[in-house]
Amino acid sequence: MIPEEVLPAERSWQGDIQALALKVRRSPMLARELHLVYLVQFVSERWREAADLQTVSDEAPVTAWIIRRKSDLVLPQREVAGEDALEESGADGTDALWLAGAVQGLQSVFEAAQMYHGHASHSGDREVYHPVKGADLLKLVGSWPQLRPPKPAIAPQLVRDDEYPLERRMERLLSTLHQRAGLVGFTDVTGSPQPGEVVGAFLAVVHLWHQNQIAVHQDSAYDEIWLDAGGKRP
Amino acid sequence: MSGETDRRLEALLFAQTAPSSAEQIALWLGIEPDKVPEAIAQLSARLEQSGSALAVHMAGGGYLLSTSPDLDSFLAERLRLAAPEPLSAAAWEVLAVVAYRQPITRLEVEAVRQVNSERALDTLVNRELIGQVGRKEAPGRPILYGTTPQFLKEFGLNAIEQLPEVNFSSRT
Amino acid sequence: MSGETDRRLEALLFAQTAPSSAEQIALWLGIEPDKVPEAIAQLSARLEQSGSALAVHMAGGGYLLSTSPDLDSFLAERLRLAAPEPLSAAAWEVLAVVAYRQPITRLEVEAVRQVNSERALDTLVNRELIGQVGRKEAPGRPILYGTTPQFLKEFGLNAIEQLPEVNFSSRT
Repeated sequence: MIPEEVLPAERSWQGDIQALALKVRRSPMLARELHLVYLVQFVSERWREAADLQTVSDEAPVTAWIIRRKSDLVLPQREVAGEDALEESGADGTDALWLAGAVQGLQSVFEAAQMYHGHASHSGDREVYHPVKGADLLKLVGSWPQLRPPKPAIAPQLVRDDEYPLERRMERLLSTLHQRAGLVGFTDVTGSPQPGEVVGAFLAVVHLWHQNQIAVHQDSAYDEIWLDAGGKRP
Repeated sequence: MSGETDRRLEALLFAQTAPSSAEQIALWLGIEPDKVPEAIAQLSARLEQSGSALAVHMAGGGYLLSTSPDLDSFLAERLRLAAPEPLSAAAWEVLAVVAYRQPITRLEVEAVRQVNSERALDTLVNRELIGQVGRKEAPGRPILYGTTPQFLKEFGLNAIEQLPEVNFSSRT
Repeated sequence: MSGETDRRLEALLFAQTAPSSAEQIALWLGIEPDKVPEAIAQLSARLEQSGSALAVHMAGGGYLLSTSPDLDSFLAERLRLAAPEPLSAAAWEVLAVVAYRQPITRLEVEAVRQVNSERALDTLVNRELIGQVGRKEAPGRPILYGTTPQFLKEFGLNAIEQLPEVNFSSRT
């Protein structure tokens, strides 16, 4: 479970990433207070422990989104790298001049607005339901998106059953590891270098690791992945 | 005590969410802690004389700016009244799609609208007009959205089947 | 306008952390919406005359009780108020183009700036200062960007028309 300091202001979160994301959406400033280390730890543990990977499959991207929100709020907005100049398109100096004036105008408005400090609520805002202005069935029907360009049809593809299902890959991999004592490199067990084979072998490794049947080591990114079934032999 | 200290004290208390101790106030204003009660008294007197709705209260060993007690019942009654708020054009579109095609995932809404609809969906969830009604048995188990009882009430319907029939496919 | 309405208005605004619309205030006070500006003016006058640290500020199409702008530097220093993270020069430029030329596509923004602006647009969407407002009826149906209600709120504007006119010659 997550230590309480993750969410000093939001104790009601209780380890539900989706609920946390919704809160961050409602009040983006909440992202500032989050302790990302615990958040990432939490998600990794969830992924490791969940019986059904599908139930937690969307938590990692949602967490990544929350992290992005926080970094947008707390990291200084440095000059954007990769702002490549576009090819010359015959712009004159007018645009640059106008742009400088527009930025100046906008910044002066912003500075003036920042001089007002609002009242911090004592009791926490109670959620009050606001009715919809102009709620009307005709309006609803008329709101159906009018512009629907034809979507490019996706050509039908023949998908064949996998002749070598994951369960069998896992069995084969485990018995290979048991035959060879100690660490075995991932590249030794992949068989053919076909992408499909590598992906299949990798998925088998992930599932075996998930089931605590093997241990996995890697010294640094892109290094050989070492597999170890030691201590788990039947 | 100058009028400026008085205004500063009011602004400081206004910006706080919890009672502020005399020590804290003294530090902010650059005065001795034993002068704080005097500053508070002066602020209280000015608020009362000017017919302000606000007053300084002692709470939890500190000072708190809050509304006068005589306004409590008025506020409790009136703050519950919520004015209708408009929906954006995008939110209306998404609401129409969800109402007629529910249960529906975000990607399916976006397939109809051809534009990112995340924020509009969030708005509608926050406005309690749509809600999560389940998860689709598809990769990633995406959230399924549907309309809420509040939606029916808002549009004067008893059941979702009462939505007017419309043949949307003929409108492209 | 009675003194009691005036006090009630102050108390109602005090209880809010976000701007309140004229419609909402009218509903709370039980008056016509077109009488709201008058009530606000009366409250503002009373606050000013009594030497209050507070003032009514218009932002995002509504009214907000806040501290007077002249106390800004004092409060910022004493309370160490966290200022919003500043935007990069690139983001300011893109925001200016979108604010003044909305609705606008990425390519149109880039035509003004003469540099790739995708990342800056992304940042501004994440900060909720701009958002997708539709699609342009042009090949590829590119996304149209515009400013958000959050933008109006942060910039203390009631409508986008209140942006100052751009003065070309002042910077030459």
